[in-house]
Amino acid sequence: MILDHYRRPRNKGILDKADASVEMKNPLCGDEITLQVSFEGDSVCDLRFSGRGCSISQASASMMTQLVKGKSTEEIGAIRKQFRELMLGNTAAVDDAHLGSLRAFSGVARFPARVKCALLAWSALESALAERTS
Amino acid sequence: MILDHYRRPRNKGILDKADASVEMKNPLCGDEITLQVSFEGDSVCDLRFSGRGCSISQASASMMTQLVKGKSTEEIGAIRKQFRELMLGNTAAVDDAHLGSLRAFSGVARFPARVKCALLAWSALESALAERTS
Amino acid sequence: MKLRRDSAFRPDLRVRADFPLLVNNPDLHYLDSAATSQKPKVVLDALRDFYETANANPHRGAYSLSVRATEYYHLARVRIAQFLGVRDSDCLIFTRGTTEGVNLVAGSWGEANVLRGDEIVVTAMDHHANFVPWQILAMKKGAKFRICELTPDGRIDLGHFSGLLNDRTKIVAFNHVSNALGTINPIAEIIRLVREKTDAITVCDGAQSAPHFPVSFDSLGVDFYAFSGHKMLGPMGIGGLIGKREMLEEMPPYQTGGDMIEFVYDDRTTWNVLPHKFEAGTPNAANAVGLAAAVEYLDRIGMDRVLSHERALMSAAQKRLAAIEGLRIYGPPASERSGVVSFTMTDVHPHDLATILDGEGVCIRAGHHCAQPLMRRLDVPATARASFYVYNDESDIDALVSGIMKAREIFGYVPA
Amino acid sequence: MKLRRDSAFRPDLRVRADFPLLVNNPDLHYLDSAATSQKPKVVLDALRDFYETANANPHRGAYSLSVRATEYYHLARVRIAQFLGVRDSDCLIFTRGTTEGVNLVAGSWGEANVLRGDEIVVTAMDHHANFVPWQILAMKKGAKFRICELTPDGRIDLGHFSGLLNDRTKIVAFNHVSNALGTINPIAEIIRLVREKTDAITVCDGAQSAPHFPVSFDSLGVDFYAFSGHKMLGPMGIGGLIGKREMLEEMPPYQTGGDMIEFVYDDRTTWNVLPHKFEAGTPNAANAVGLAAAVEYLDRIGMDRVLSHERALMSAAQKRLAAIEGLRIYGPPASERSGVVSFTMTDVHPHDLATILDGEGVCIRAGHHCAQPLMRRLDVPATARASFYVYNDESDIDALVSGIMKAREIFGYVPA
Ligand SMILES: Cc1ncc(COP(=O)(O)O)c(C=O)c1O
Ligand SMILES: Cc1ncc(COP(=O)(O)O)c(C=O)c1O
Repeated sequence: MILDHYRRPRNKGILDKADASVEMKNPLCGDEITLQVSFEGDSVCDLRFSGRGCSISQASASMMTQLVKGKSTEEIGAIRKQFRELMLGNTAAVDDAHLGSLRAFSGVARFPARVKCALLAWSALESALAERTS
Repeated sequence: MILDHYRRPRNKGILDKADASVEMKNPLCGDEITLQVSFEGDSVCDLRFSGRGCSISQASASMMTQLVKGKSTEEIGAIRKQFRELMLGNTAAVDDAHLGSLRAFSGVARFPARVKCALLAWSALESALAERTS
Repeated sequence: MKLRRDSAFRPDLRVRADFPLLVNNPDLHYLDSAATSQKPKVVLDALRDFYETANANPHRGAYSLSVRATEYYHLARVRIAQFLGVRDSDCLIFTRGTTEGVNLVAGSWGEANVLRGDEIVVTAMDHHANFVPWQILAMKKGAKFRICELTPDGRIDLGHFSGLLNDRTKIVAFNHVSNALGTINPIAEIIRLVREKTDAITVCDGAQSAPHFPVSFDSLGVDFYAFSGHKMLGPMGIGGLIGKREMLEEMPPYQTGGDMIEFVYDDRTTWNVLPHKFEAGTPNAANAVGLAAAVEYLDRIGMDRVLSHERALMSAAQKRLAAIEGLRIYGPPASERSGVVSFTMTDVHPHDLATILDGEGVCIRAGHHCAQPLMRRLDVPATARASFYVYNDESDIDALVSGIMKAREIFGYVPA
Repeated sequence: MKLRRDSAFRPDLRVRADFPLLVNNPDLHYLDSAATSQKPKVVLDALRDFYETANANPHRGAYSLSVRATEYYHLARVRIAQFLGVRDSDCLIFTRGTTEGVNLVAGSWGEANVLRGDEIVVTAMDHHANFVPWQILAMKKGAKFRICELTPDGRIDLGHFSGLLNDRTKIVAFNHVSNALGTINPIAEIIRLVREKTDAITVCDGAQSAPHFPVSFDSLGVDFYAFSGHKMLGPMGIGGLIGKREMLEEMPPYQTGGDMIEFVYDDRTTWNVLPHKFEAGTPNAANAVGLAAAVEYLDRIGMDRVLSHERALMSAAQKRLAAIEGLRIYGPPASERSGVVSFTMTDVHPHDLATILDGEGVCIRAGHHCAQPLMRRLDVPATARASFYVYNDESDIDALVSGIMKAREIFGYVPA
């Protein structure tokens, strides 16, 4: 599942017109991501990512873009929180259906150095949302 | 022997007319000694010490004053060197008759912290001799 | 810290068997724990276990062994923070010991914030570790270095202290417990005065408090607290500096290098988050794990019991020592001291006393106890010091007293 | 250092049985010794022995136990100095590791001597530990921070280096061996250029040389040499800085506190002699003793044999790795590298590779190796790195290669 998204990333590219654009880097491994988001009301209407990095960071970004498209900031916040729990090793989160394909990352929790890769796209999204409200 | 010199120090006091006067302190334990020396030609003609400290430093000063009085700087240098050897644990030095009563200090070598006490007076004498030649 | 005067305390701990060095030397009376403590077997086992099952460079690897090392190191931090009442464990920076902790604050906060004309206050009872770095900082910055004097019985003179504080005071440094006298300082009162009269930061040297009674950094009220692992049953070369988060975050780094950086460019560098920002280079993870085992051990005993055990020993020792003619004890009454007793004897120099006691298997310390400014004020070149910890019992006091009597005999004490 | 290209070298050491962690994990292929080494049993025993038979605060006691601690600590210094070719062992200062050693020189010599307009030279291959402290010092002092570029195959570009040197150059810092590329730098040539064109001091980061081949400080010609014990079979939290006596004597102290002072007055302090002047606070005597046991162990093997063993492994690894399609090795030819090989693979990110290898029991490092400026020049975000030491053998290379093939399969490498 992770490999599939790594090999054929969804929503990779750039938006013509973005409401927020965030660049983020993981100092540990040099993974980079640029995330562009456009909003409609309170919801994320479209988003794209670009960048380079390991399978975890790229697949996580790819799945995230699929999962959050069309969702409200509140819904996104809830998913992000759950995903973070999953990454911190909270096994209960594995059963949360809202996480969808993200559950494939549960094995990453064992590797703290890789957790940051998995969360990179989400940190970028958080910044993008914050950029918008401010 | 050490205790005897500690209780009844020889040559303790001050000289009326000294050619060299040196004050020295052991930072580790606060032992202090002031040594006054008068010379005659190349030899130490008289010397006195004052100060306070443990039995080792005071007895060492007392014995030193007895031993070096009337000796040439060269002779003194040789004794000092031997005494230092003794303090560094060189057991051969114990048999050196030139050290006289100083051999009583051989047990001190076991205690590096106390070695400095035993050598304090000798360091002061070294300074006094240096003061003179310079 | 209020200490009960309850004479019903008994030195009831019997843990000597946990300490290999003491077991190997059954006739040894180790009364120098204020210098460094002995180590229980559990600490030595924890060290060895780390090296045999988890040794790797923490933070740097993407393989399981390194993950394990990182986790051990992290959990050690959390455990020690808990022991010292620090909820936010990222505010505990591992250092080599108290000395490095104080130097870190002086080199980072002090370098960045102290200006010409500012004032730095220390006390006359402070250990060189919490005295010299401030003196040097003051000289470098053209700040005033002010020393709070003590009462005749070796307590901080709060009147004088209060008088030293003003709106130019930038740093106030003091030990929690004096290693030379055993005085336990009234931290709450000190903090109240500092807050009332200054905007200064407070730096507490906890080298002698963390090992001996319950300490909660979060309720202590100081801005920084430094401690040494080797004095609290832990290995050498590990200790900590605890700071308030807002302080640590605004401070520049101290040492720089690997692990403490975020991005290194040719022309600038950005810093990692707490606690890493202050931990440059490969951390001493093994010894952190060893120290965690030490606090675990102390917690299992209970710090209240550690305290009452030492107080019981102290009051017994005080009685026996005070009864020796020609023996003078320094510092406040035993009931207000930590497990340290500093004394001199007529006609027997402290160094001679220590040497004779050593012949009897009794280890005490003789010297200036890294507190030369205090010694000068007491007007003695040195004192003898006995200090107690969990593994001591009445037999150590017996040996101490009979050794002192022997020394007195050798040096032919003649009543004045 | 000239290294023979002799292909007859064989990895003939068989010492894995001496390393408890490796014995406990028979299927583990530890290829991250450049980050930290595993520890032989003799080192763990020496640590434990210190705590069980000699533990006391060195320098401070007048009793036998403390004398023993002081002696152990002193002998450790002498032993390690001998190992590194330092005749004057007082010029070996114990530090936490390389990072602290470099920070010490920057904080003491640098603070005291670098002025606005001066220049500091480092190389683009330096570890953050020997890069950031100089960058920060330069920024603080208004000095110019100059970075020597590398040749395409990862060596110091001596032409560029020479061009950077002039009479304003105050400090030249460089690693002996690059931890990221394995490059062994031509120290004699570097020193010659520095002496010819500047009065600068030279600071050599020996973190990756001390563990891997014979080093003699006295004949190296550098002014300072820093190293880490944990990378050379010793415990964590101990290492050293060696300096020329005349330098160390004129330098102000770095950290201040107990043990490093001579007299402390209210208004000034005088310093102890070397090496104590630079060792503030209770020393990490136990770990110094552990490191002495490590160098003893290395000497018993013989550093020449350590070198030839690693070279043999390296040449075997080089051959096997170079044969893998899509795998790119960085740095100079294997015959001119220390036991480190850094590489990337088409289509497999280094982190993914490390994770897959971990599943096969192979520990390699993936990342920037604390050398971000170098990574930027190589134009990669990260590399994978395998590094060898005495306990490695051909089976580790087999496991590395087959793990790489597996990763390639998983990530579906398609020849371009
Ligand atoms: C070349 C080099 N320099 C410096 C260091 C830093 O050493 P330490 O982390 O032990 O201080 C390392 C290792 O991390 C290194 O490989
Ligand atoms: C009160 C006090 N402060 C500071 C120190 C210094 O601690 P360390 O030598 O572990 O850095 C000590 C002990 O030596 C101490 O007793």
